[in-house]
Amino acid sequence: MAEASSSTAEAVVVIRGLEKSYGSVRALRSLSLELAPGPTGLLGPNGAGKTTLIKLLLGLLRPDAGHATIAGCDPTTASGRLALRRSVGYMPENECSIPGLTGLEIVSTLGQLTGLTRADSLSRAHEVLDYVGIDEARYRLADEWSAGMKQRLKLAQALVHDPGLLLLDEPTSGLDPKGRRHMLDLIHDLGHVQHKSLLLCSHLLPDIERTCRDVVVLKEGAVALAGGIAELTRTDGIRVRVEVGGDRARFEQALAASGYACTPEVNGRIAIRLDGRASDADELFALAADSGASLRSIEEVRSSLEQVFVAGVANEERT
Amino acid sequence: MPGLAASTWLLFRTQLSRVWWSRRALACLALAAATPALAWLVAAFGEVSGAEIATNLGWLLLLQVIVPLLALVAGSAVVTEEIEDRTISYLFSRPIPRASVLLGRWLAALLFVSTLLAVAALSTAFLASRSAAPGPAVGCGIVVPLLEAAVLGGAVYSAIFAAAGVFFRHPMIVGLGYAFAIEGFLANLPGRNQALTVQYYLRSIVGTTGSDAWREVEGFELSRFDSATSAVVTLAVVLVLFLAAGSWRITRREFVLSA
Amino acid sequence: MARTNTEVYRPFRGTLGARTLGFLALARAGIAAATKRKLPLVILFGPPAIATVIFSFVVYARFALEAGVTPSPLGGPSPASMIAVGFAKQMIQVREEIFMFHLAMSLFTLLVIAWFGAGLIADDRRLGAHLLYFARPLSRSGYLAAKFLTVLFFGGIAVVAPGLVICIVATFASPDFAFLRDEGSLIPRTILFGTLWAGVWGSVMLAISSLFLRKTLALVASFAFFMITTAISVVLANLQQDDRFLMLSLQMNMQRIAGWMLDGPSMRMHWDVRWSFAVVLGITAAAWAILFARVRRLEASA
Amino acid sequence: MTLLVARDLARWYGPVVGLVDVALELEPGVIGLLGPNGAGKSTFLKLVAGEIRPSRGTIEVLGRDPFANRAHFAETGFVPQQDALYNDMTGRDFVAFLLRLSGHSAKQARDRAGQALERVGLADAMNRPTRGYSRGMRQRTKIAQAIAHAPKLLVADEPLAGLDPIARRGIVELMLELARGGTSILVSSHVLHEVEELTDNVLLLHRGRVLAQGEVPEIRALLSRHPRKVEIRARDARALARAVLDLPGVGSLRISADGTSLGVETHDLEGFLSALPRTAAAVRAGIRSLETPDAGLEAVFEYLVS
Repeated sequence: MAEASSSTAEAVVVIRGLEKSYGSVRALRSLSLELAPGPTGLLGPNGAGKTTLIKLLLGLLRPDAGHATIAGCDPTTASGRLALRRSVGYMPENECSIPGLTGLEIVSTLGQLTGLTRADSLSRAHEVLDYVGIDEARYRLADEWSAGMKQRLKLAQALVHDPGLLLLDEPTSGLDPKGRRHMLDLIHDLGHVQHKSLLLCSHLLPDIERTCRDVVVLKEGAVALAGGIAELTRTDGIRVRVEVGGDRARFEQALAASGYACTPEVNGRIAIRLDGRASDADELFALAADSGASLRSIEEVRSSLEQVFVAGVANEERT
Repeated sequence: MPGLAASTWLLFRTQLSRVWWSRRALACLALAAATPALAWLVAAFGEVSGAEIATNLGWLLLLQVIVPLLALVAGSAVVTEEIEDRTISYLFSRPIPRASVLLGRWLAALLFVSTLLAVAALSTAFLASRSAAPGPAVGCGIVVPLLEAAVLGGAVYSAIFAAAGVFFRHPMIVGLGYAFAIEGFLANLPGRNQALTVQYYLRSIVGTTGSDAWREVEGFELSRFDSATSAVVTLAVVLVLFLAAGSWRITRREFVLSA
Repeated sequence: MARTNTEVYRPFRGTLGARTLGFLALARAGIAAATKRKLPLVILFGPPAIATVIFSFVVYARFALEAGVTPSPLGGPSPASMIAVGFAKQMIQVREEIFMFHLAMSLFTLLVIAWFGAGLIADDRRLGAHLLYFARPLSRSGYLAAKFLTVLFFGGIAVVAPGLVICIVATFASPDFAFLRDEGSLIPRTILFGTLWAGVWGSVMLAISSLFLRKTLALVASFAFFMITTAISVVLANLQQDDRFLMLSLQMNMQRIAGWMLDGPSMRMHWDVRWSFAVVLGITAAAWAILFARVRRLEASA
Repeated sequence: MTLLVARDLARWYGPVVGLVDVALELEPGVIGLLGPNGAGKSTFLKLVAGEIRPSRGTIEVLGRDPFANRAHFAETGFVPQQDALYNDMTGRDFVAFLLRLSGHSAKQARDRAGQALERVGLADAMNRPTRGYSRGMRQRTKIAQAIAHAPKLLVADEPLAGLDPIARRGIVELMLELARGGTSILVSSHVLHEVEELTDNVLLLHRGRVLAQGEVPEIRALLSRHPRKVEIRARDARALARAVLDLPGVGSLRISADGTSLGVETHDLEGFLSALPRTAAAVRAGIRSLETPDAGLEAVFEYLVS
C-alpha cells in the first residue's frame, strides 16, 4: 500500500476550530483537521469525541464554535445539510433497522428518501445487497436478522446512493471473526479499489491498519496525532524479531560472537538489530545452521499502530 | 447469605429512594393530582356543595379510575422494569431468594402508591370542603371511607399488577384489560359475580361505613353490600394470594433476556 | 468483442433527483410495514366491514319498503334478511340512521388509529430507525408528514369507507336516485368529517407515540388519555348540571361537530359548534407542537 | 477439584438450538470461550452462571448445580453481555448495593466497592451517576461488581467489547492478576486477538456443539489433515523455491506474482524448519521474513469452523 498518501486533490473534509460541549463535558476542543481523499481512520479512546464529530459533519448537531465543510457543503445551513446528506453515506454505530420491513424494502425506501426514483432505488438495492453478500435473507423482515447481517445491511444502506464519502462508525462491532474479515474486505475494496473517501471510526486498531491509509488520533476532543499509517509505524534502523528452535544457547553465543546487538523479548523471542550489516536475514540462517538451531519465525520489527496509539494518546498521563 | 427478610428489606430500602425519581413517578404524580385539582376547580367556580363534590369526585373519578390506573403504572413495573432495563441479571446472580426481588420492590411501590393516594383523597376532601355552596359538611363520614378505600384499593391493585408482571410479558395491557374491561363488565352484572371485582369491595367499605352523602352519587346504590370488615378481610386475602403466587412464579421461572 | 462484467461494485448510473416528495416513500413504507401482519388487520377492519354490509342491506330494505316493493334478499329469504327487513320497518329517517351508524364507526376508528399510530414513532426510536432517516436529506417536517399520512390512511379507511359505501347503496336503492337529489351533499360532508376525525385523533396518537419508547406503553397511555378525559367531562357535567363540561372530552366535541356537519341530532350537546371546533383545533395544535419538539430531539440524538 | 463438568448438556429456546449434547470437563484457570455469533457462547455462560436451566443433561460448577443456587452465586461473579446499569445510581452505590445482597455489612460493602472500582480504573468516576459514563466505563463497572466479592469463578460475557486499547489492556492485566490470585475465569469473546492476550486454553463452540477444547498449539497439532503453511518473503523467491523443493514433507509451493514471496505447505513442519537454515545459507536468496501463519488462533478457528 505504498500509494502517495495525500495527493494534492482538494480535501474532502475541512474542519476549523470546531467546538462542542454537552453541559460541563467538552466533547470537541477547537478541533482543526483536513481529510484527504481516500480511506482515513479515526481513532481515540471512548469519549474522545469521535461520534460527536461524525454527528457535526452530518449536520445532526450544531457546533458551539468553528465551522466545517464536508463534500463541499456547510452542515450548519439547512440547504447545505440536505445537499451533503445526498453525497455522504453514514453507517451508524448502534444497531438500527426500520420496524416491520424486509431488508430490500429498507434499502430501497432509504434510496428513495435520498432522491432516487422508485425503479432506480429497487435495482440499486439489489446491487448493494449483492455487494455486501446478503442473498435470500433480503426478502425477510430485517428485525429477524442476526447481528452480523444487520451490520451488513447498515453498510448496504450507506452505499445505495453511491456516495463519494462514507462515514463508518464502528463497522465491525458485534461481528464474529468470519463476519469481521468479510466487512474489512468490503471496506478495503471500497477504499482502495473503488477509490471512495471514507472516515472509519473504530477502537479496534487492526481494523484501521487493514483498511486505511491515513489515521487521525483524537484525545479529549482534540487531534493528538495525524498522518499516514506507513510513516507513523516505520521504525528507524532495520530490526528483526526471531523465534529460535533447537540449540538456542549456541545460536545466541554465535550472534554475540559476530557482533549482532540482540535483546531477548517477553515471549521467548529475540530482537536483533541488522542495520548496515545486511538487508536480509541470510546471515542469521548461516549462524543458525552452524549452531544447530532453527529459525521458526522472522518478522520485521515495526511499531504496530497500537504503540503509536498508546504513545499518541498517553504521552502526558501515565498509561 | 442474606435470608428472605434481610434481602427484602435491602431491596425495599434501595428501591424506595429510586421509585420517586423516575418518569414513571412523574406520571403517577400527574394522575394523583387530577382529582384534587378538579375538586378545587368545582369548589371555587361551581355552586355545588362540598359533600357532593367529595363523594362524586371521590367515587366516580378517584376510586374507579385513578386508583386502578396509578396502581397499574407503579405496580406492573415492580418486576417488568428490571426485565425491560435488563438489569435483572445482577439481582438474579446474587445469593438471595428471588422472591425478595418481588416483595422488596413491591413494598416500595406500595408505600409510594399509598402515600400518593392518601394525599389525593385528603386534599380532594379538603378542597371540596372549601366550597361556599350550602350543603352537608365534609365530615369524617366522607373523608375516612374515601381514604381507607383509596389506600386499600391501591394496595390490592398494585399487588395484582405486580404478580401480573411476573406471569405475563405485557402486564400493562393485561392489567388494563382486567381493571377496565373485566371489572367494568362484571360490576354491572347483577348477582354474585360482582364479588369477583375489587371495586365491589371498595364500594362495600364506602357504602357501609360512609355517611348518607355517598348514597346520592349516581349508580352507587346498585349492589347489595357486604359488611366493611368482611370486605377488608377479603381484600387482604386477595393481596396475600397474589403476592404468594408471584413469589412462587418468580422463583421457578427462567428470565431469558432478548439479546 | 467479448466483455466481462465481473466488477464486484457497480457505480450507480442513474440520476439523483432533488425529489422534494421523497417523504412519500416513507409513508408508503409505513403502510407496507403495517399491512404485513394480517391478524390485526382482520380483527380491526373485520367488524366494521361486516357492520357496513348489514347496514347497507337495511338501508336497501328501507327504501324498498317505501317503494312498496318487498325486498328480495340475494340468497333467498334467510333469517338474517328477515331481521333486517323487520328493522328497516321501524327506521324513521335514513339520514339520521346513517348519522348514528357513522358515530358508531368513528368510535371504532379510535381503536384502529390507536393500534396503527402507537408504534409509528415509538418503534422508530426503540429500533434506532431515526439514525437511518436523519442521515438522509429528509427534513423533520418531511418525516412527520410521512408518519401523519400513514396514520391518516388507516384512520381514513376505518371512518370514511363505511359512510361512503352506505351513501352509495342509499343512492342506488332510493327510487330514481332521489337520495342523491335530496341528500347529495351528505357524501362530501361524510368524507370531510371522516378526514377531520382521522386527522385530529391521528395527530393526538402520533404525539403520544413520540412520548414513549414502546408501542405498548403508547397504547396504554392513549387509553388512559381517552379514559380520563371522558371520565372528567362526564363527572363535571353531572356535578355542575351543565352539559358544557362535556367539551372537555375530545370525543364529545367530535360528536357535536358530526351533528352539525351531518345534520344529526345533537343529543345532550347544545353549545355553539364553534366552541367544539376551537377545542378540537387547540388539541391538534398542542399535539403538533409536542411532535415538532420531540422530533427535533430525535434528530439531534440520531 | 475440577471447575466444571457437563454431561450431555443441551438447551433450546423453542425451536432454536442454544447448545446440543455438550460433554466436557474444565480445570480451574482462564478459559477463552470462542465461536461465531449464535454458536451458543452466551447460552453456555448463562448455564454456568445459573441464570437458566438446561433443557437436557446436567452441568455442575464447583460441585454444585448452578441454576438459582444461592451457594453458587456467593462464589461466582457474572458479567452479563447486555450494556445495562442502574443509571440513576453512582458506580460506588451500585457495587455496594450488590455487595450488601451478597451478605456484606454496610461498611464492608462500601469499602470493597471502592477497592473494586479502583482496580478497574474508575477511581475518580465512582461517585458520579453511571448515566454519564462512557461505554468503556460502563463495561468496567460491570466487571467491578463481578469481582468485588472475591469470587472463586468469574464468568464474563464479552467483557472487552467496546473497550479502547488502553482500557482493554487494563482489564486484561486485571484478569491475569485475578487468575494468578487463583480465580478461575471463563471469558467469551468473538475478537480472537483479545482472547489470545488472555489465555491459550480455549473452548471452541459452533452451532451449539463443542468443536475443540484445550491449548491452541495442541489443537492445531490434532488438525493433521491440514498441512502447515510457511510464508517466506525474500529478494529472489524463485531461487529459494528451487532449493526448498526437496526439503522434508514439502507438499506444494506458491510463488507470488511479483516473485518476492514464497508460500510452502509441508506435512513435516519441524523437519522442514530444521533443514531450512543450511539450504537458506547456501542459496542466499535474501530472506526478509518467515512466518507460520496458521499457528495462531484465527487459523485454527478458520479450519474448524469452515
